Amino acid sequence: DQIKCRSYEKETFSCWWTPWTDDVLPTNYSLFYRKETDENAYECPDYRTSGPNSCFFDKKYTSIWIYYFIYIKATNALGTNVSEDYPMDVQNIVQTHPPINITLTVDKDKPNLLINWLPPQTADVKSGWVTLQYELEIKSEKDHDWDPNSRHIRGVHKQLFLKLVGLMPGDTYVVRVRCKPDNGPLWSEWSDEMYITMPGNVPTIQKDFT
Amino acid sequence: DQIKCRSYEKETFSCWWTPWTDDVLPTNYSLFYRKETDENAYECPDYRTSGPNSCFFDKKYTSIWIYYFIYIKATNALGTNVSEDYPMDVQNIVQTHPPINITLTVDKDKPNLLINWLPPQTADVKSGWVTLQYELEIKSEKDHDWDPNSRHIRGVHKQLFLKLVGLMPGDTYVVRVRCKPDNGPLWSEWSDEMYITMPGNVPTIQKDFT
Amino acid sequence: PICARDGTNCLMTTGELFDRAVGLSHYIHTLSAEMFKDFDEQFAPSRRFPKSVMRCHTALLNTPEDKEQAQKIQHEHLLNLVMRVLRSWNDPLLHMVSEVQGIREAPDTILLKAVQVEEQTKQLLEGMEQIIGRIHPGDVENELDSLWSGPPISNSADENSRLFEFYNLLHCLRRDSHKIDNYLNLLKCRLFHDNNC
Repeated sequence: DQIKCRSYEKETFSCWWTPWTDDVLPTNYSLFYRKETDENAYECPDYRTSGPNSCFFDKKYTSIWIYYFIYIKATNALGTNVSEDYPMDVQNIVQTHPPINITLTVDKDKPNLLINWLPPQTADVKSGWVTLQYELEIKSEKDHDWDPNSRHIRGVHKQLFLKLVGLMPGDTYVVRVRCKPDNGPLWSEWSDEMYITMPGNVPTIQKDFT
Repeated sequence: DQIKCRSYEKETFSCWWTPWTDDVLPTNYSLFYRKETDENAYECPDYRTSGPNSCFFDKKYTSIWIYYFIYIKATNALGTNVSEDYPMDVQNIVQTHPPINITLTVDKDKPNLLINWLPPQTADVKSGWVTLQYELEIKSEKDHDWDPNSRHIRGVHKQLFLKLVGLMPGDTYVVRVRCKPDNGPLWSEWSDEMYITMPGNVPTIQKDFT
Repeated sequence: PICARDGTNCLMTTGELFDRAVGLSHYIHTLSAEMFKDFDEQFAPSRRFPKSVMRCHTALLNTPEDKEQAQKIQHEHLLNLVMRVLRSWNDPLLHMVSEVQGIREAPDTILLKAVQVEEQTKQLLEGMEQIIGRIHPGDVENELDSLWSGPPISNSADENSRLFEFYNLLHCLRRDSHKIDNYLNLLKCRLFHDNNC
């Protein structure tokens, strides 16, 4: 996994490489790519935008549904070393930013929680170019680990919400959300964690269930 | 409601009819259907698979793109009687089998109950052809009726669970779950009822919540 | 009154037809991506299929390769492109269903999904013909695209070549089903949600 590529919105993409570990001599790295539809190899168009050891392909250089064969050249006093081809299709590297504007609202007289969020701004959801699916996790603040069992997936499109029920009055809960393209494999990172303390210290639940 | 149709998985469907009440003479029933895009009428392809007074439409005869107009012909010595058209859209008659594998687990030192279940096997939920929404009901065994207020709706997809808090130690509870397509109106039947007795006899709830 | 081709007298609205087409194209892509993943995990590590020589029979179709191209293209052309890609998969899917039964270690899930994709692609074609019939009554090009010239290698070819040929077909199906899903989502938002999905 010497080369890793990512597209945040299926319109541009970046690739990063990890320098060879045994760099005794000062070594210069350069990235080259070949496209499935073209015999020629080209050098990275932009080594700066995505930070060190990276290459940024803006819209002009980005084609979806075409294989890119990416490789790295490492050159130093001893000569040049070329990495293996890394075949990549932008379709499979779309990993968006996390959802934003997570808001938590307590259902006034019930131990229920309504959670709202919005898609990441960088992904063009409005035109339908990207359609997202969401996943939400919740845990009690006292618990150390997130409970994978608590994971809830909501459908796609538009601004979304989820209603969680049966939470413990007086307890503080932590919620986070992530998303992934409806037709792609990669989940975003989790959103910021949002905290909320459920109102009420005396358990009135008992009354609700009898 | 002389004709009722149902699809368990949005890939095939069946229709059932109720014979006319005043059948004095031996009467023979047959089902015909028209597709809204075709002026011809066709007879039921399979009168057997779905039992008496029924018609089964397998994949070849099932289309999600059109409305069907279904009607029944009742023929006896006096002549033939034709029912009204029953307009039907496959997506609106999807009513899956209930959820399966309902399991109840007590939170060891708390009066809380963790309920897990799985989607019905007949609907292709894993690949997203049918996306389901769930609803759960609980009541104390002592109570005769289910408390509609106790109805909890959970999110969609995958195996899901609900954590209920603040139940009465020593009490026996009954739980059942049902499901419905995300984009359809019809809930499944309720699942089997599962019973559980909460451990402990003295109500220690007060202590736990302070 | 009969529901006419252009949509008059129809209970099923064109927007509803489109929603179902998008749902179906998503389902077909999900199955295709799962098939590719199952096969890749089973065979790729030991076989190292050369991705640089993989070719798709639909490469000849001039399909948009990015958002701007897709948004510039008129919807009737994009709809017709979707139809051509879909039609071009009639024979390859039949071949895929029969071929997978001859691949010894192929996971069972692949045959089940291949059959499902073959059936659902026909369903999608049926729906798309209705949609195009309504949006551009005169426009339904009916000729079958003979882009696919049949399995490139004979049945007697060695196992590795036949596995690579199947791998290539799965790769192309994953790619083309993703394209169709993408184009239909774009069209849905453009035609029925005023580009504000």
